[in-house]
Amino acid sequence: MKQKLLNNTEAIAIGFMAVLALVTGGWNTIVCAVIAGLLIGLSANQNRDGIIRAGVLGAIASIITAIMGYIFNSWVSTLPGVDNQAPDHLTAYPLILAVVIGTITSLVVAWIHSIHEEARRKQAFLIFMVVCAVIFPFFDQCPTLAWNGPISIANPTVGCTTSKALLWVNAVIVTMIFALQALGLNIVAGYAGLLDLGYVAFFAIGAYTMGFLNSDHLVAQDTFLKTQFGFWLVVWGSAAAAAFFGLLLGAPTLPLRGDYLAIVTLGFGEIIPIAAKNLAEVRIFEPISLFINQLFSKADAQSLDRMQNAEAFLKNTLCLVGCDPTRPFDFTAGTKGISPISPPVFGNILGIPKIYAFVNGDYIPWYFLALVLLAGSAFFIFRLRDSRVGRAWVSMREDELAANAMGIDIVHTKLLAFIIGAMFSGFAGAFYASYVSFIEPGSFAFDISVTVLAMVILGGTGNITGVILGAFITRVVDLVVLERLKQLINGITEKVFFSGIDNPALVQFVQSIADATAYKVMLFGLILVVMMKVRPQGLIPAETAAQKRKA
Amino acid sequence: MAQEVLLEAKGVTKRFGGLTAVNKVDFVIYKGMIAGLIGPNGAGKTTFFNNMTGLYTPTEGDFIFNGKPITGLKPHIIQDRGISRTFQNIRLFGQLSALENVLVGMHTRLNGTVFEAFFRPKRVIHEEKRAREKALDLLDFVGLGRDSAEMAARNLPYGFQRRLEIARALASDPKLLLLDEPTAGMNPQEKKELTELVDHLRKELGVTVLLIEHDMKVVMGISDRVSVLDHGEKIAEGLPKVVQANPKVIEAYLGTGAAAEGA
Amino acid sequence: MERALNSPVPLSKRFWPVFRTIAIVYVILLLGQQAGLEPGRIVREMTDNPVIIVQQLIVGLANAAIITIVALGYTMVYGIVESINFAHSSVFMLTTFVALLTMSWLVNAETKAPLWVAIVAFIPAMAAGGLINGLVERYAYRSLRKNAKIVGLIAGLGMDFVLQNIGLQIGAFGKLPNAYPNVEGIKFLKILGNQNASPKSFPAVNEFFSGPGIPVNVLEFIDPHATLRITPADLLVIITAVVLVFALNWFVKNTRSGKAMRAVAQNPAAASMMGIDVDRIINLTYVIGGALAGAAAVMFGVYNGTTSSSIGATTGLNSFTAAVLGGVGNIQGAALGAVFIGLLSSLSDQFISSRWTNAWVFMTLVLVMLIKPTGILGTEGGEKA
Amino acid sequence: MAILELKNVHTYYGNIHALKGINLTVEEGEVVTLIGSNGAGKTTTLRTIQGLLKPREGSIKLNGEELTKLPPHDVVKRGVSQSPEGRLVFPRMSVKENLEMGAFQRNDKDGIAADMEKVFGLFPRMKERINQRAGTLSGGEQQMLAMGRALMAKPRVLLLDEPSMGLAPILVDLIFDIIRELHHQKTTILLVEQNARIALSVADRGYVLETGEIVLSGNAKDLAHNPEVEAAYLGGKAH
Repeated sequence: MKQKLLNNTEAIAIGFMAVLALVTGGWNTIVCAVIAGLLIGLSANQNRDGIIRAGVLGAIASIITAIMGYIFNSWVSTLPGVDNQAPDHLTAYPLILAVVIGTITSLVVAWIHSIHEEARRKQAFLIFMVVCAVIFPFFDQCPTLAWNGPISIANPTVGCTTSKALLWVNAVIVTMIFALQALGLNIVAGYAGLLDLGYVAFFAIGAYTMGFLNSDHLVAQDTFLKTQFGFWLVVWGSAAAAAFFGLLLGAPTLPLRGDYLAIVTLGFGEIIPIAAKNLAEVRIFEPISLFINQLFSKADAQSLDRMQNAEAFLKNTLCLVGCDPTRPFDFTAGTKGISPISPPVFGNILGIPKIYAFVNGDYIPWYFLALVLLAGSAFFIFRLRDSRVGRAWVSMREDELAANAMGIDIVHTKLLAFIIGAMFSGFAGAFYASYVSFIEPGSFAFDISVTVLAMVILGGTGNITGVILGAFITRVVDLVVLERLKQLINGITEKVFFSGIDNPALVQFVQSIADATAYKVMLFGLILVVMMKVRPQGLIPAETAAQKRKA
Repeated sequence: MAQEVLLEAKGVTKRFGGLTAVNKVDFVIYKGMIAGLIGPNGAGKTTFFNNMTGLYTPTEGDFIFNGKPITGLKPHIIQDRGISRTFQNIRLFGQLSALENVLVGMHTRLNGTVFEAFFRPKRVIHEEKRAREKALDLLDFVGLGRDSAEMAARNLPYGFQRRLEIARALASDPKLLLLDEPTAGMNPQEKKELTELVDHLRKELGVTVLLIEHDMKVVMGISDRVSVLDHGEKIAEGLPKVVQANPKVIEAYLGTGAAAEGA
Repeated sequence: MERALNSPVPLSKRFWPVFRTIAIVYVILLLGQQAGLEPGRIVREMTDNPVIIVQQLIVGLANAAIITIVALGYTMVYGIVESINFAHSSVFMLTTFVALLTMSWLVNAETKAPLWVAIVAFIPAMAAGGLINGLVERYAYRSLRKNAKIVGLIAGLGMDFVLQNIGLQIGAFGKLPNAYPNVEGIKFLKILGNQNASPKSFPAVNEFFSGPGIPVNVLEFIDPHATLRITPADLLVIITAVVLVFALNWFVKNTRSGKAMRAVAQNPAAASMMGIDVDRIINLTYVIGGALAGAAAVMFGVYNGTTSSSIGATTGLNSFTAAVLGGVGNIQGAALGAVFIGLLSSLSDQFISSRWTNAWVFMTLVLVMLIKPTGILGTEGGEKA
Repeated sequence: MAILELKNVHTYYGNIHALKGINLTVEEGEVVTLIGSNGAGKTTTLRTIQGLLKPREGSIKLNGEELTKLPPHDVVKRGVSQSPEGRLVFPRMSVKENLEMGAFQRNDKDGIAADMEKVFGLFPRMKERINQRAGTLSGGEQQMLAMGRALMAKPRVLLLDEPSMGLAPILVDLIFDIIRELHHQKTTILLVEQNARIALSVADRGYVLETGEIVLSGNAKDLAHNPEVEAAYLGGKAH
């Protein structure tokens, strides 16, 4: 039997990672080599030959990656405008390490993949992934320091400014927040088959609940609640608030046909940022007294200007919220946003002394917190899928009428999926707010819904591993590749084509046309279209029982 | 044998716009019997089924099941009450495994909630375990065998899919099982085996069966009583042999012209 | 009967719905005032200056005209393939740029344009809209039609993003330097400004016979000084909409292709058996929908004076709401729904709160779906075989 | 030469092998019937002939011209039209418009008008209801409309799928009288019918289909008296 030199997964893995190494270089080369090795190992045949082949291929892939890393180090990083990873970008250490670690990874993964007993194989994978996840942030430290010795591991933030170092850790934390959302959307869209296009709304609701209850914003308000409630309490409040809005939106619209739901959720996603923008000056009056006053008050509309007029009308009205006209209740802080939002604190509650407080900008603890949350959520959803409720969702997606005839209450089951999905998004939003410490209406635009949907679709609707993978690919492309590509293209154009041309307007034009980050939305759009045409089930489709048996 | 009424249809009528699909049908099923419902294509048999199982609400008339009216209830409530069905054109959950399909059929008989799904208390673990065992038994019973349990439903061969649908319908321990053309598209051998299964299922599980069928041989072979629908109206009812000889039935089925020619 | 009168239970049950309605209305009034829903103030403002109402009604009708034409694209496509064309709003947005560039090219990037320029702009805008929508249907949707509906919806969404992104990047052409490359023809691109996302100005269409507009003294009986001005833009927009609605209605009713479209909408399988090329007819529907979006784009540009890459979403939501409100698949319904939405928007802008207008439209959409999911003129879709 | 000829046609629905090598011919001016139980593949055969389903194997020839690769509208243009199972009239179009849709592929205005008169001759009731919406017609009238609509294409082969379905006996007789009349006018018809006896009574020849295969074929009269056919499809009526 003639074997193809490379199968598709391997070719894509090598190609993608090579590009990634070319645009990121430095110590990122190691990460690229590891991911390439991982994918090669996973696609290997499950026998001895397979392992050997994976080792060889892994070595080749790592070498290619390292060469690309070298090109980055020696040429790309010298282009104007490209972020250099570290002053010693020409060092050979990361490149050598990349080859070694990449090869080892592919060997190890291929070996694990070849374990025949399914339970043990899964276990081994799990252990491998946990080890990778735990080691990972320590490899992504400020490169020189990390290599120069254990100092950096003991004190990871020394000398690392946020803009240049920790490119990956920061990206991965954000990715995990998005993956959390994607897992929630997977329940709604993947399991229950409901197209929710305003998923960002619940994210925003969660984030604003966190911002409102766990920052000085509430303290500054004229209420009796002059306190911060703390991350660990509010995070549940965020989930509950999101779930409540999910119920409010889902209850009337879920009984309707599917594509109407898409539009209603789309509209909802547009409304929430409007509300966030406009709820900075909240004043609520008792409606009946307000009505009477405004209609029959003696205030003369002609003589006073509109503003004064309004105040005159309100004089005898029973006021409920934000009564001081100079200081109405500020709910969302409008366009200026809420900041700073407090990070989580261990202890410091019920008489327990403060044990540990997270610091914004100190990424490692955040990384592990996000990791635990994501793993816990994945575990939860995994169990959910494998339960009576999960079966009901999937059966409903497969054939609504038959599911109904089998005793499944369609509206109730849909609503449940919608609410739990919303909860996850709210949860993610709360974490996000606390992590970035600053929220404003602009952070919850429509493109977040799109990105999350692209994650679910790309990775594989209805499959937890797939969705997480989708989240990683999408976010890495978004946060790392496009940004670097932009720098790269600008650098090249500036150095190669415009060195002799003195026309800033033309340069600016070409740069804005060639700005890779400006094509993000188009890229995700294309991902959606192409996936629908080529592989509607996603990169890793939901495992059907039949495939389990084949493996 | 004291005959206890399980289901009664009283003057059930269903109109779609100007078209009367089912017209004042009275119908009785006694406990433990296999009732056959036959009639030419488009005679309103499936519409009658759909009215009974809550997919449609009858324009007029009532269904009384186990002494209680079920007219106009939602399908999942009717299923919960004890009427379970299969579909004319197989409607399995294609991506789910055969086992999971049966487990979905058991939905109303299980109690796991979202929280229990996460914390998995002992009660739920037991419940799931028993449910799985029962589902495997059912798969065995309808002749799928435990080997097919993990196969995705859409990858099963056609005949197995029909049987899986029956297993799924049986999962909720229904009092009344409605089979909508279970032998459609089968060859004579498969038809024979399925007929045996239906007979078997009545004897072993004590389920009452209402069978829509096209193939006269199948219906006549196992039914205790046969009702004939034509043009939305019930034109005959009784023992298979009697019905078969009914001139009205011959006319509806074979056409007057043919009857003249045959004479 | 007697028992029913004596027992208190039915009584409270009878009042429960009334009580519930009152409670809901109260809560809406309580929370709604933040979004400008203050009935007392609204009534007072209306009675204080009734001229404004009439002015806003004209604004509303003009908006309704634009919404109608966009909604027709949604409704026709939905009628025939029973699926929302998510990319429609972006096609509309892109064609506003086509209209803008055509007009500024014809008047050489000046700020004023005679009426004929706007009329001429219909041709390229409609052609572009038809072309884009037709291509999107052919290459993004067609092969997916046999899949589950959600597949097509997601592909549509994807196309929407692609087109939106193109719209955004069109703005970059405004940055083209004047002197280099030294081509006179690109001068008109300056109209796109030097910010990708910022609004771009249309030349104002203000030459109308001999002045900026016709003063109409329809309100003399209320206020002798009140004068309404009907501008060329008002007339252009409303007349175009009426003409297009009637033309489309005639087309669908009487032409061979129009009948084929209806046949496909009612039963694609049967239509195919009659020798109708279903794919071609569906493509034609998209092309017509796109051309209508192009027409609406000219109307939008002339009327509002600006466009940007983000106008698709709002107009799209308004138009879709109008289509649903009137009954999806129904041409007259779309017009009726659009009049409702247009008036609601303009009155909300004036009397409720312009910042919350979109939210009120959205509320309307949810309400319509709750009360009459089939829309005002909609027919039951359930009986379709 | 046979006007319609199917050779070894295999059709699949996804993975289901619905037609397993159908061989069938229809001669000019002949009425051929295809009988068989539900799900045997009768409708699938008609849909395959019309190009609505693509066979994976085999050839379908009309007057020697290959139809297999053609899309349905081209098949109609070549002269194959169908009155489908369940009638599928356009419910929100008038009777007249429905008939016009039948002639969609034709451009000869005079010919269309003449054919419409012909259809009205066959189905006088259609003329009475010319402006009525098809959805409001009774079942029998809809069947007539569906047949009339198919005839408007001026077909060289007319496919009739279950014309008796759901109709009262008196209407069934009426419909089959019209089929006889069409036969008399030398219309070539391929008739699919589950009411085997009446179908065999109007046909010249017949094929018996069972789970996607032709198990019997021959002269209609012979088939009607074939004991196997009697047992399986004629209600097993004891003589």
